[in-house]
Amino acid sequence: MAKHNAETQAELYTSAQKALIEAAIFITDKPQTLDYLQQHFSLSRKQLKAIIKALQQDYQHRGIELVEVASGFRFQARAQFSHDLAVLFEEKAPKYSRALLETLALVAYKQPITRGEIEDIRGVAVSSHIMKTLLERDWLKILGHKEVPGRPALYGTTKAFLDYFNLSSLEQLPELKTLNMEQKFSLAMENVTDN
Amino acid sequence: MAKHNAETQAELYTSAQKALIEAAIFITDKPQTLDYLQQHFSLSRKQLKAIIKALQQDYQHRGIELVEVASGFRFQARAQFSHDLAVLFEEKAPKYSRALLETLALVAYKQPITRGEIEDIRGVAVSSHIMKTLLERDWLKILGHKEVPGRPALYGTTKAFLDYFNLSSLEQLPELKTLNMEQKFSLAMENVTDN
Amino acid sequence: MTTDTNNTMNKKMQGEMQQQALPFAFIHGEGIVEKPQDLFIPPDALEVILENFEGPLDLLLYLIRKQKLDIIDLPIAQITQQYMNYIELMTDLKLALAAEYLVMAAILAEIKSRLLLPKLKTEDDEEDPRAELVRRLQEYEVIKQAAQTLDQIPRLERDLHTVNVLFADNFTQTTTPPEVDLSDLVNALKGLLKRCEAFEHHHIQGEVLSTRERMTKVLEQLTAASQAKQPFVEFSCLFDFKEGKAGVVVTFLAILELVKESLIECIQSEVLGQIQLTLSTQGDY
Repeated sequence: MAKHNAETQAELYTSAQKALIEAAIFITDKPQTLDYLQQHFSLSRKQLKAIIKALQQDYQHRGIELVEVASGFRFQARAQFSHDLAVLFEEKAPKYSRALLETLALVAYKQPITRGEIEDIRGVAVSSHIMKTLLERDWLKILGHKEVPGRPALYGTTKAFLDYFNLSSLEQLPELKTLNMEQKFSLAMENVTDN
Repeated sequence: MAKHNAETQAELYTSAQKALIEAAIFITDKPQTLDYLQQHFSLSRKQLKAIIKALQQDYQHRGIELVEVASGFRFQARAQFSHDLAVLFEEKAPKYSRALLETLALVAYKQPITRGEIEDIRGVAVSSHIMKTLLERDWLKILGHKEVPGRPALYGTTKAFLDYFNLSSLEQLPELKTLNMEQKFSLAMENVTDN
Repeated sequence: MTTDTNNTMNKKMQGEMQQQALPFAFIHGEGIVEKPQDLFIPPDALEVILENFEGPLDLLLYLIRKQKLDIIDLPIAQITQQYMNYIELMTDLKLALAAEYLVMAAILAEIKSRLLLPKLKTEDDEEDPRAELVRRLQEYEVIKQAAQTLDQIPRLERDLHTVNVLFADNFTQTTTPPEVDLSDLVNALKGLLKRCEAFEHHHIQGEVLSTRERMTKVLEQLTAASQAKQPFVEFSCLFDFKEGKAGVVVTFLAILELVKESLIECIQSEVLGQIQLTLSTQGDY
């Protein structure tokens, strides 16, 4: 570690405090928020942020890394090892159908959205099974109800969804290929009778 | 890392191999044996041992450590942090029973008071568990012993009790008069002293 | 379109395959019954492919992309023709055909027929009949791609693994004590005093009466014994154990009261011996 780093550190926190926060993030199953850590350990926001930053640097060249996802900070194995590490897992990671992924993508990008609106865009009915799976995985939640006849549920994505996809916010989702709605329909009348 | 260490390392394994083994031990939920690691990653016993040793050194001054337990190697939080980390895993105790609250109220208003006197007013025995809970929470303390046969303990409330309820003194307890309980209370107490 | 039309079409497709009949009469007179000719995939493999379509929009997109056509210049006649071929094939293969596919067939046929009609108005703002379908296809394609991208993002279980670090052996779980409000304490006291009141009330009335009553009963027993020339009654004979603890206490209190009032006497002739009770004889003993 660079020398100047050690110097600034000395003013902000002790190495014991840093080690404690490190251990705290490591042993918890779920990502830890700064709020939560601040609440349980007598450290200032500034100290915590400095510790997190230092830890991220410490693990820069290791097999695991400290990342921030939607619900906080967590350690995870580097993605580059995922292929090699797959041998350790007997069970294959679940695969998701196109129907499920399209439904999930629609909610992620167009939330709040009703099931009817999803069906309109996809052009097919959304099976109850898919909605159930998405709700049970805690990737979707019902945000409220649309004030139209039938009061259909409005769906949105959860923090668990972002955590699962390693995102810290919805803004981190890959940009949608924008619909060029201004594009003129150069619909030259084709010779229909030709066919 | 010491220089001579880096030199021996160079002969035995690459930093990528070390990072992979590190990640492998981190992500599995059970301790990893050398056999198991050897079987899944193309490394020799000698290489693995050298990697483990290097990792143990890397984590020597961190919040977690790589230890060998009966079934293999695993990372665990340092024992010195167990106490501090416990705050993250605290369980909420169930709500206090009516019996406990009544006992506490009696001590608060009528201290010093013996357990026998509490039992006389309440009409039922006070379980040892209740007294233990209140003493452990540091809300009650033994003030002395009543000079009657058996020398029963005289209980009173503590400063911690006052602090918890945000009172500066016992006089700040809600007045019985304003609660219309004065008469009933003295009646109940008379009965006790009569016995 | 309903499953009824689906069945009708199914039947017709099977029965009149070779006839130049009217199986598609219900879609604006468009009768396409010839085998698909411009399919790029052998029919055997088709079944697998078809099952992978996520609905009519997906199928249309596939047809458009397959021929490197632009959605914007949607050649409706060509696409309709191909779409119908696929629908027919799906029916032939007895794939469960979702109603949405038939709805789309109707939409395509309608657009086609509108395009066929001579343009009566030449106003510029008249919308192309294909516009709505093109918009839907574009919208769907965006989502289809978004879903594919989403599937490629590194995710837990498949690409990312969180760490498992345990506590050292000396870890012990702690519990947070419950919270208590001062009002909880006051309420507990109120409840207690209310109960006390009820209890005391009952206690005083019941106890006094029953002790008096018992005193009379004990005296009666002793008098009866005395009249039967048995001046002494054994202490234990006065108790009825069926009455339980309370009864024993009341009887004992009654005896004490009687002794105190010098109405009876207790005699114990030897240490640890039986206690005998007798009516007081005012020193006449």
